[in-house]
Amino acid sequence: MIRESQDVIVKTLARLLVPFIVIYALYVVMHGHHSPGGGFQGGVILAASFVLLAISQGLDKIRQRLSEKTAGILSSLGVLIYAGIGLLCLLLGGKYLDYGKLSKLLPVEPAQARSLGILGVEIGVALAVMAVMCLIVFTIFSFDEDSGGDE
Amino acid sequence: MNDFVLGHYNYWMFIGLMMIGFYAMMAKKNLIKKIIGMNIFQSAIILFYISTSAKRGGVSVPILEHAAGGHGSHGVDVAHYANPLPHVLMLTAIVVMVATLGVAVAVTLLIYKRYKTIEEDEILMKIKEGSSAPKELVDVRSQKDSIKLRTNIEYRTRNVEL
Amino acid sequence: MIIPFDIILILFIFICAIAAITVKDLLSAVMILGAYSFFMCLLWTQMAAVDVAFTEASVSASIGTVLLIGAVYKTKRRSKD
Amino acid sequence: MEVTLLVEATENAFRILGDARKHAEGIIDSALELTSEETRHHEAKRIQEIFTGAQKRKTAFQNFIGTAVILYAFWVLLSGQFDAFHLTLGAICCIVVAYLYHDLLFANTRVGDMRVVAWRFITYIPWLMVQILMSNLHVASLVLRRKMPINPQVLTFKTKLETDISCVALANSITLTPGTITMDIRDGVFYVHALSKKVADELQTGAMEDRVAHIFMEADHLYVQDVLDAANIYAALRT
Amino acid sequence: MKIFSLISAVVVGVALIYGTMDMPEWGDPNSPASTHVSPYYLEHSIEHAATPNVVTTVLADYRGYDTLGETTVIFTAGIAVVLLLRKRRKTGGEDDE
Repeated sequence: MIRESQDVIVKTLARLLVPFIVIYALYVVMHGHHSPGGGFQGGVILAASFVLLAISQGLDKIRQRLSEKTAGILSSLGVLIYAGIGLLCLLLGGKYLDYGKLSKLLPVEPAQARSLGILGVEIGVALAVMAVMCLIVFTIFSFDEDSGGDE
Repeated sequence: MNDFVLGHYNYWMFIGLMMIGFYAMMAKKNLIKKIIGMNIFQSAIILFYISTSAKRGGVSVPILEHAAGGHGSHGVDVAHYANPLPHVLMLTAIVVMVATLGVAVAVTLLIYKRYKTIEEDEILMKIKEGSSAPKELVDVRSQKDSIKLRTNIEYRTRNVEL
Repeated sequence: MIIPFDIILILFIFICAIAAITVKDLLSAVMILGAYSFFMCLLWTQMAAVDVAFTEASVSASIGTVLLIGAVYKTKRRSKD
Repeated sequence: MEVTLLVEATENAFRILGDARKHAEGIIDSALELTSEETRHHEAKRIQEIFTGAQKRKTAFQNFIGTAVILYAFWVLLSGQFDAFHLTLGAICCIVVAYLYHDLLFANTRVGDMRVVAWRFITYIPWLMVQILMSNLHVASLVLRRKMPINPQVLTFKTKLETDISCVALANSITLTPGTITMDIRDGVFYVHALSKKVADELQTGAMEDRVAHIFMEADHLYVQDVLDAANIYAALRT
Repeated sequence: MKIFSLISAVVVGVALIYGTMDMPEWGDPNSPASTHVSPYYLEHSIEHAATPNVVTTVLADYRGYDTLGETTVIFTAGIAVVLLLRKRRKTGGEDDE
């Protein structure tokens, strides 16, 4: 169980830094085409922002932002986005995960459609990784209190 | 000979790190030390794969220049970029590494909760004694047979803990 | 590529790996493992694998360290060997 | 410098005092017309609200807009690609993040002073640089001497700063300056480790603290408190 | 026990060193790993997917199945950790305590 930090410096600087960390993580996810990065890295940086908030504000406050139930839903939603894009390509007449066929839906040529498909897949991966990493960290850090509390 | 040693130095590195990790996984009694050894082992394997992708002589990262310049597949000089395939394989391997690390830590926490120690020899001793198990959990029939007792306790433990 | 830099990095990597498995304080061992991950990440940048280096820096050195710190925090800090 | 600051602050104070007096008179006059105790109590509350208006927190929507704008600037700085697709992506991301985290960036700030704070902070940085340079030279001269005449000590002082952010700015300024390190802040008391007598004395003069207070308008805040007290006394005298 | 571990680690290391005798040298541009499929990826990445970062293209497009399975592995790991560590609150009841 992580309690709220008593140190005013840690609290204030975490409060100021977290929105920028989140924006940086989203930048990493969205610009995976042009620079190093992608779903895995961005998702893990997002999870790290939640860990920083948990260190500074305590785990209970973080549960109001991202409860474990929401994290579970988000992780399965991420995998579902990935598989769903693949299935969409299947329905549009291509092979599974053949994003070129998305150009029937979107007003772009097939190469651009593949690029957009990659972006959607990366977002799904980022959601899944973020939720799973948060879930693992929160579960491990609240282990004793969770299971030993009412015995 | 000198050429051989210098030309293969990535393999020596990977073998050395792998031996360190392997030794830690086998010889160290502490479970967290074992997890650390596993981590080093995995990084060594990843290092091996990445080093096969490197090319001599000023290669660039596998991000193509003149990105927006249309369909210029002819302008790409393959020898000028590092091999992207091992990068992809190892990128996924790193994330799987952390996932396995999470599961390993979870199992370690369960073991600690059950036996109050993370030293392997003490755990084995406690399993042999059967002393740490609460009385009602130990099946009376298999008191004498320690192997049976052990499986039984583990089975019971799973029942209780999970 | 740059041989002296490579040699220094390899030296640090080996020192960190050996220290991580010999130190008896588990928290120190975990932190040394984080340092090991960062040196590894530098080495991979040296080998033009920026994506892998970025992944290692964000995944293994941050979340892995957090997970291991959680394990040490929930169990014992001292190790017998 | 100090004198001009003082004059400026005093002028501000007098202006605020005048405004406050006008408000107070109007409200109290209207309150006197309504004789019931209930309404008088209500009017007293309104006086309080007017005087504390300068310290009123920003609303959630203002926070949201401010956070989104700052984050979007950060996004453009990172991205460096100015086609419509990436800019739209950035806008969507910034709006989502600002919606989720609008309570983090602007906690404990007062209405309408962000620009002033930013400007004063920018002008504070060169001064801090000069301080850092000076104490760098001092510490270097200390440790390069053969006898190393250092005199480590821990000094504690109570700060007059009130908000978290100004405490953090002061603590980090102290830590950035070589020779002094903030070890802890507990209930407004700073525990600072100083390397020698000279840096400790410099810190004790409180110049840095005054400047940080000036940045975050803590001094103005004190004047508002004074005006509030004066108005209370005035109201008490009138009734 | 420690001696045994050390010996086996060294034996494995020697076996690996014997195995690396035939491996290509470090940074050989004509090694088998660099000549088989990766030139295709490098040459056609922009043409097929309009993405300069070849690693992203291979990760999410050419080898999308791989990444899908890998995301599933992470998801499974998360579920495994939660199932291992979280206590059941509603079901079970008495015989759990």
